[in-house]
Amino acid sequence: MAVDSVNWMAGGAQGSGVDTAANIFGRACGYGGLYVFGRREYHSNIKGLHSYFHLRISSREVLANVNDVDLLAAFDAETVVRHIKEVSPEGGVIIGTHQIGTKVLEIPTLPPEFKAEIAKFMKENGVGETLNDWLNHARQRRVQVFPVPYMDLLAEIGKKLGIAQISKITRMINVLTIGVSFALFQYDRALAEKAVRDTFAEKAKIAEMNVAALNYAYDYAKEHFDGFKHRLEKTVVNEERIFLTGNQAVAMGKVLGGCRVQTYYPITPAADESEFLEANQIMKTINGEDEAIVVIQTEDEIAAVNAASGAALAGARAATSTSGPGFSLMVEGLSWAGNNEVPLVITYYQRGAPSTGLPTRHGQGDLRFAMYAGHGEFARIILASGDIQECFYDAAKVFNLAEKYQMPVIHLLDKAMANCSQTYPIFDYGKFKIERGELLKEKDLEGKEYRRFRFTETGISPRVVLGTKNGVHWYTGDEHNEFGHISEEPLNRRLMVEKRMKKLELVLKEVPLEDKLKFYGDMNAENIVASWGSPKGAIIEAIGMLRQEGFGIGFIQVRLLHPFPAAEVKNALTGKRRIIDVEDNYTAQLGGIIKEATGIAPNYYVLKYTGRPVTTTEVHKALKTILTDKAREREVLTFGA
Amino acid sequence: MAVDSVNWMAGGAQGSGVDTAANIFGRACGYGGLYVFGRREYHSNIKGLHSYFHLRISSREVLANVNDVDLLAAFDAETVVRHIKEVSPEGGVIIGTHQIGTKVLEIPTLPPEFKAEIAKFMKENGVGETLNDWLNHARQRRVQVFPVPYMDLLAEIGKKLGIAQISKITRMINVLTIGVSFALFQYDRALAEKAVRDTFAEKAKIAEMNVAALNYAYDYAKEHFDGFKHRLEKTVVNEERIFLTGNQAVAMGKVLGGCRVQTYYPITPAADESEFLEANQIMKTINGEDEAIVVIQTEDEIAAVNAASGAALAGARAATSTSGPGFSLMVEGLSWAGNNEVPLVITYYQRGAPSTGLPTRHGQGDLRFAMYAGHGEFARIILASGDIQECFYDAAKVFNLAEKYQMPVIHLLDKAMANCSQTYPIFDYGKFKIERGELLKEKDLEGKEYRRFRFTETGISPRVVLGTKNGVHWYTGDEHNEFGHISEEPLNRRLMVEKRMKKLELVLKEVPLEDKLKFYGDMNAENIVASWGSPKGAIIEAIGMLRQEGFGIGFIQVRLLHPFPAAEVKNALTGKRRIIDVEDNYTAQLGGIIKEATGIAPNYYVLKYTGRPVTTTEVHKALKTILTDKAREREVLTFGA
Amino acid sequence: MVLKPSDFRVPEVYADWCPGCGDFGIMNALQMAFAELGLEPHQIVLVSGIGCSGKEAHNVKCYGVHTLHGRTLPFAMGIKVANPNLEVLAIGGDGDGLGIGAGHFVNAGRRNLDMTYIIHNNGVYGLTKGQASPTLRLGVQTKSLPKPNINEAINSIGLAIISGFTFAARSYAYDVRHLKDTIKQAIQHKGLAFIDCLQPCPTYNNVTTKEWYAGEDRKDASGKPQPRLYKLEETGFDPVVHDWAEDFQKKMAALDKAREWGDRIPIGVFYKNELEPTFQDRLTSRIPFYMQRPPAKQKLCDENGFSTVDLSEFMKELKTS
Amino acid sequence: MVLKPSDFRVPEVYADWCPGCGDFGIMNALQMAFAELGLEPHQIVLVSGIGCSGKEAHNVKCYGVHTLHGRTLPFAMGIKVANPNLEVLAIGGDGDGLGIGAGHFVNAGRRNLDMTYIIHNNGVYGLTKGQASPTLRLGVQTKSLPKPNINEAINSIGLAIISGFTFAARSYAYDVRHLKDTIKQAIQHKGLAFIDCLQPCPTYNNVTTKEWYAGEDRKDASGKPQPRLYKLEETGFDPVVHDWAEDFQKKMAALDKAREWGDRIPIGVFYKNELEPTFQDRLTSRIPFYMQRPPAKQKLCDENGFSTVDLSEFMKELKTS
Ligand SMILES: Cc1ncc(C[n+]2csc(CCOP(=O)(O)OP(=O)(O)O)c2C)c(N)n1
Ligand SMILES: Cc1ncc(C[n+]2csc(CCOP(=O)(O)OP(=O)(O)O)c2C)c(N)n1
Ligand code: SF4
Ligand code: SF4
Ligand SMILES: [Mg+2]
Ligand SMILES: [Mg+2]
Repeated sequence: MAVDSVNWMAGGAQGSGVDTAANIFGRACGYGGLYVFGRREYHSNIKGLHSYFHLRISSREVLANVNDVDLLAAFDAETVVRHIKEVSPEGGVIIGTHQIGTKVLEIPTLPPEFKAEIAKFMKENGVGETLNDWLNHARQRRVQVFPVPYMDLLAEIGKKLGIAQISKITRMINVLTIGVSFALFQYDRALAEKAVRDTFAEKAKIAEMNVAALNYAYDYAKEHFDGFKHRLEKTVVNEERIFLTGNQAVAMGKVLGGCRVQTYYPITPAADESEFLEANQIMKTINGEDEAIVVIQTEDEIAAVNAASGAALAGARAATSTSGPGFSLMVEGLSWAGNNEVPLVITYYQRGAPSTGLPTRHGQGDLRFAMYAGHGEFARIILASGDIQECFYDAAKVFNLAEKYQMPVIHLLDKAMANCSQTYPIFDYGKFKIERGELLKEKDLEGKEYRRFRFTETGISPRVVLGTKNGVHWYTGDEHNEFGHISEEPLNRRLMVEKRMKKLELVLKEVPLEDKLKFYGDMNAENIVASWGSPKGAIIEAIGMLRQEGFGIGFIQVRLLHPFPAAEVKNALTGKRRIIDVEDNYTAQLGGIIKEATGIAPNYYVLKYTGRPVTTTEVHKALKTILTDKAREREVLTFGA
Repeated sequence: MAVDSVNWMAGGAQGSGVDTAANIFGRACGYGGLYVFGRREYHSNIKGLHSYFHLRISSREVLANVNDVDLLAAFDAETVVRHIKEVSPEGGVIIGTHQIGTKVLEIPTLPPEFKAEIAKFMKENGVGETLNDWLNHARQRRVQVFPVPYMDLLAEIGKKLGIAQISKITRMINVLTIGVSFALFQYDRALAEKAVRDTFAEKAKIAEMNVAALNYAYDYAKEHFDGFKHRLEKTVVNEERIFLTGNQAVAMGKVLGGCRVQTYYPITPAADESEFLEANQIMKTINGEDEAIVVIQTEDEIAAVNAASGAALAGARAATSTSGPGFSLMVEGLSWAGNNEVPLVITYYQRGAPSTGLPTRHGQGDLRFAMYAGHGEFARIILASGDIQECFYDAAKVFNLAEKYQMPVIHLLDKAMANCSQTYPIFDYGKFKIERGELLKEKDLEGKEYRRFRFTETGISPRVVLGTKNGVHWYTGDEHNEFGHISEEPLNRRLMVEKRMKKLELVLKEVPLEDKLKFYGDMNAENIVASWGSPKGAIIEAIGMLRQEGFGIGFIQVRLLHPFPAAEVKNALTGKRRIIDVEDNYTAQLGGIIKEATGIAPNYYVLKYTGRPVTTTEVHKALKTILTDKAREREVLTFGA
Repeated sequence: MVLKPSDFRVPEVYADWCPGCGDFGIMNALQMAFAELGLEPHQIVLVSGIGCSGKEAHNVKCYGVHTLHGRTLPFAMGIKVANPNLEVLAIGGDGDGLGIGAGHFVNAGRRNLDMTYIIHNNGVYGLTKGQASPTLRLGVQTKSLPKPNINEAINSIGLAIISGFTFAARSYAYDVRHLKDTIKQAIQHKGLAFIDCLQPCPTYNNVTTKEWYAGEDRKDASGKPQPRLYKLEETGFDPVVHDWAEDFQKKMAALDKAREWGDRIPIGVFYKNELEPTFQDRLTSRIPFYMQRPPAKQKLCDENGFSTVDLSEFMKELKTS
Repeated sequence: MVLKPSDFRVPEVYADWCPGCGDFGIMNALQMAFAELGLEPHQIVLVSGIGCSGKEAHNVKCYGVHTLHGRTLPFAMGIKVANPNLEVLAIGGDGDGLGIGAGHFVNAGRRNLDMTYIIHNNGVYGLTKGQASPTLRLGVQTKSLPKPNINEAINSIGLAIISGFTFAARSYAYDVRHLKDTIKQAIQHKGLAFIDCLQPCPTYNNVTTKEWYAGEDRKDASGKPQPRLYKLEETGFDPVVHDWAEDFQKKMAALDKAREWGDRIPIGVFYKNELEPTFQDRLTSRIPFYMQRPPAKQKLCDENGFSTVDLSEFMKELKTS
């Protein structure tokens, strides 16, 4: 069921403080007992191009973004041009007075294809060339405009603080915006103050300057603006909550799961995870001992994946983390790891592709690549998380899977999860168990002949890590015999192929249902949605709304994508009237897999490939169109700037 | 329909002249108007490990190997141990007398897992430890043994030729074997002589020595051996024929197709093709002009694929050629080429995998990897040849496809085709047309604004090669606008994805049926085989045999594997009682694709993954078991040493 | 037609580097160099890698091929071999060229293709937010690093010379004139030319900044900054190998100069050798008509589209009857 | 327990190199070196690449990791970092290490991990049937090449030194004793050690053959061959950097020696520097207990399998209430 919420968006050039603003805003809401869902969008650029942060805030849990913006804090004219159409009637726009005269077609950062779009819009809607014309057009939809004379405000604040040079404090514009925003929302300013202080915790002077600015702006807004309808109200909570991104969740999950070597080569949106780990390299155990994770920035992803395999063979839980371009370079190493049954973990954040694609944008176009990456046939596991909490637990679980089944595991994520942030009750991870699978130690081996790839019933051969006494053995990328030596014998070959592949059957048998599939909504209804990965939140909310509207609909989230839980999925889909596949890609990859694995084809597809994640609003709309039989087979979603 | 044939096999250590022997033997047969099919098997080793060549000879066209060996020319004891069971009753074994006392379990090149196999065999069958015991066991099956005192013969030949040191002429043992073989087959010795002379055409003295040895052995055999039942008889032919490998066919096809830059990094079984091209770099046109292909050995496959893309952008038809490990390194470049609509050709020879796998052995395990290789979704074409003649024409055609549809084309082959050789009537390539697609020149561009990625009805934007006046444009791996500049605009993104992907629909519309599918046998029968690649020959022969035996059965060979001709395949499969998928892999990859694309699932699978190609004999047997309803759903083939 | 630097601008593209980024200087120098050499846009191909530096290709009006991370040299090789009449320049970041691309760097030296390679040496991975690049020195901690750098730096000039580049120079993004002249020399050099271009990254590299290069942290008595950079050409340094006999000594002199860092950093040409045959020379010795009819310029078919190639020589080899 | 070289044999594996291949010598030298150093099989990890040379790993009784073409160094790095107490040696072909693996070679130098890297320098790609490898000189035509080699050779010693290897030596596969001693020195060296091992390939390289190294083509008046190889250690050459101040000069001396080829070819240690901190040293400065509790030796969980890690510090950062 979708949730009442308030939506605040900050937008501006990269480097102009949008992220910090969103961070402070989100914290302040959190301190007031509110749930927040944040979506961050930015160009593949360091400074100057447009970026924005959309925060959805509610007293109840929020799982995804919606289309509406209730209050748009525009740091520049471009933000207005790109987002004004999202602002809801009765919503508001905060904009600097000095920007109102901007001629929109002269904004230098707009590319020709976007200028053509807006020129068309202006022509069709009779909107003039200045930002003011745009704002007036919005006013016709009852959007309120709150012009703020930032420069004047800064001058006054500077005076108060004894700073003459305004350029030194222009970066505080973002805090002014927050002040204005909270004033409009009539939110408790003490919470905002606390958020500012905590954000600048390590720089007391800057914190105080910003608090002063915040209050100045708050007062200014109270004084000058009224009539804004939206409110943010704090509530009292008596549970601990955290607000975190997918990147952070994965990093912590890895630590929990025992990952002690992480290799990486910088790439968006994976690198933040490795940097978080490196910055927090040393950790404590519950017994107060020190442990540490070694994070190695390698020369490329080829080195990253193979070094991780090496570390795994030596007995460390090891992982590497990347996105599409990096994963492409890893596939030869993946194939080696598959052949050698290495417990290797690859964290794979999908982003807009092909090739460099949309490096900082979202996509789910790499599922089938992950399934088949690497020449030849070998066993691998692909586990896809669907939300930030799953990111955390799955990031730990994948090491158990890798070691128990002795095969590479791809933890498949996406940019939306990596960079979105969400409020959760604090994770209760105390029950997490480390399962290292069949692992022999020196004393188990004494006086025995050890064969690394011994043929067994299940296909799993007890493992020994490099350096263990009495356990000398070999690895090779060539087909090998039980000792690990090269073998081209046809019989050995057949048995080795079968040994490796049949472990997949064991995985299917042993992995618990909730790690294969999750069910939401009404599983007895005649309509069912199938999806995977980050669309999950929007789908859960959308079917909640639909059910409130009287439609019967369920949702299966596929988590284990390989080996594919065909029986369970078939069971869930059998007899349904409408099977609706929702994915952020063009070719409906999960849909194809379902068709192949179960013989049942989805009859509707809701797809998006603009580089932006789906929202609750648009999923709800598309599903409703389908449920009312007004849809085409393929519904393509396009929302989002 | 299968063909009467005579089967000769030569086996021995790598480097001991097996290949040369087979070459001479094959030529001699060819000169006698006979058709030959040759299969070469060898270890990933330069000298010392076992290799063999199986030649199947007939007065009618032969398309594949069979299980039988009628005459085994064993250069060493290991050859007997590995192949004796293949020798047909009434067949023969030629072996050096000095090898007969060999203790088979002491042959140093046998790995423990193979020793275990033969020890079991010896125990179960009461066979003793020497080669002689093995030969006697074979004699019980009416196999004739022809022991040849090679050393004595060499000594006598040496005396005749005035060569004292026998070690200088031991490498002529292979020619002696041929002499003995042809004598046993009662074949025209003049043709054998000619084959020896032509083989050593550039070394007259060596040629004469070998002719002398050949005749000496021929005479020796006539004198000492009789009772051998198999005969080879020459016939008169009045057409030109060629005998060639897949590697050679592909190289020539590339030249025909206008390939003028070939990049490669050495890898089995692809490198022979590039070396053939480099050795024959300069060629003539029919107008007597010189042309040349530049072959670049790069530092790795990453450089190979990207240099080929670069050359293609500059206007040369360009290709690279590799097998699994190399292709794995190319996938990032493939994704770039897909995003930039580069007419890049990749010749992909599959071999035993995963990883280094069985570098010199066969496999068809890379189809789905080729389909999905590279992150993201982009258009590519995969064309799979099924025999050596198709290798030739397809190697030329793929350049037309690449340039017309402006997308990478993977020409998917396998080790069996690369290294097998077959007799064909000379290729009649005069009708081959070069189709460069929409290609603009300087004068087409004058005074116009050029956009490399202009949106068009079909998705194809007229192309301009680098360096053309008036046509300056850009490429980027990022998502781009029509000019080729980076664009993150959501609308542009959606249109570009659609532009690239919809070209696949055009491919499906325009590619002629025979490049999508070929039909053999009785397409109205209730039974149908589906396959792709090198199993083709064995399947055609096997269904020929079955139809003679009264079974109704047809065969579709899928050639265009991506985009998949779902409609045509569905049409062919609809209403069939038994749909039998035949592939040289474990996971029945084509079978899965068919299921996904058509909704029709094969009900039987005939699979092989020992690293050896299927034979007519075993395919026939498996199909017959299926047609008589005695088969399991998966029939796994295992023939071949 | 004489072109001006401004004719090489791309007005429809917003150059989205950070204010003060050295990449602007490199862009200007390229445009100036092309104009002064009298090149036309369609004669030039700028092959760039991935990184802030990779965007150069979109900001200069000539054929631009913005490739993959680390792969400029292979793409450039393919283009140049297919059409040796094009002026090909590869440009990319220090991470691009010396981290992920180091294997191509070393092996490019073995070929000596007649083209130019420019590295934007900013000590960081700019576009991924400031991780250490291979030119950052051990122990240095730029502002976005959680810990001081754990790897030694690559000596790029030394690596170029050892790898077989026949021209190795260094220049500075903020000395546009010097850089422009260096680029011109590199383009005119017969063989593979390397330019290590020092490029301040004001956003992430707070160590080797513009101010640092300018020596603003070490002013003389009169308060004048003591610039760290000096020009080799002004010291009488002669980088040219006139004779193979002096090659080693010239290389050693260059390596000696290449290790200068800190208070005095040389820019200019370190090494130049035109005696080594280029890859084009070598190809011509195999294919005499290579330069006249390179791969991109062959006809392939007659006016009806029929392939004109004659395979009878190949077929002869394979005939059995 | 004192082990003999024969304790490092692997009798169940047939060493399938061609008769007379230098790889046998390298195998023997490794076995001897391990025995003389008193190492036990389980303490050693031999990480090999793909090629004839790659098979070394199967022919020595110790942990053997036969990896991918060109990737020995990354695998070795992962192993060594996870468990620095293992004796890790990477070994591979010249194509493996200097062609496809050149990027790792250069970047390994930046880390100076305490391990050993041995290249089998045979001038060819042996296992793929004799194509030119990166150490084959320009214009040389070994027997399986259709045309003389079109690329210049890589100077592997020079490349190692420029890249930051702190030990660079050359030895010869047929001088097993010298090679064994060189391997011992490399293993004992504190830092990343490189050995360029000249390795005749009698099958494909008919140019730099055993006979050629032995100088059989140039006999003196008495008919005695004049060997081409000579030992640096016998010339009084001192490769050791005792003080950073002499580092450059020692490097230059090594580079000078490294260009000797043809009639006189030096073997022995060219350069050795133990002043540079190893990667392990550097990790220890970040993680004080790194050597005692490296990644492979941490406990992760209690006896019931529950993860013992405490995430409360991380959680604190993220708390909103
Ligand atoms: C294969 C691959 N790995 C990683 C990346 C991510 N990536 C984008 S830019 C960049 C670093 C750029 O650094 P540098 O080459 O120094 O260029 P700069 O931005 O400093 O100019 C990286 C690693 C990528 N695009 N492709
Ligand atoms: C990625 C990849 N490309 C190509 C190959 C094929 N290959 C196998 S061995 C080899 C060359 C080996 O040459 P070198 O490294 O010099 O070793 P040598 O055989 O001479 O000892 C190559 C290219 C491979 N295994 N993997
Ligand atoms: S991050 Fe550095 S290199 Fe990149 S644009 Fe900004 S200043 Fe330039
Ligand atoms: S080909 Fe050369 S390197 Fe390989 S085993 Fe034979 S002799 Fe040794
Ligand atoms: Mg950089
Ligand atoms: Mg080699």
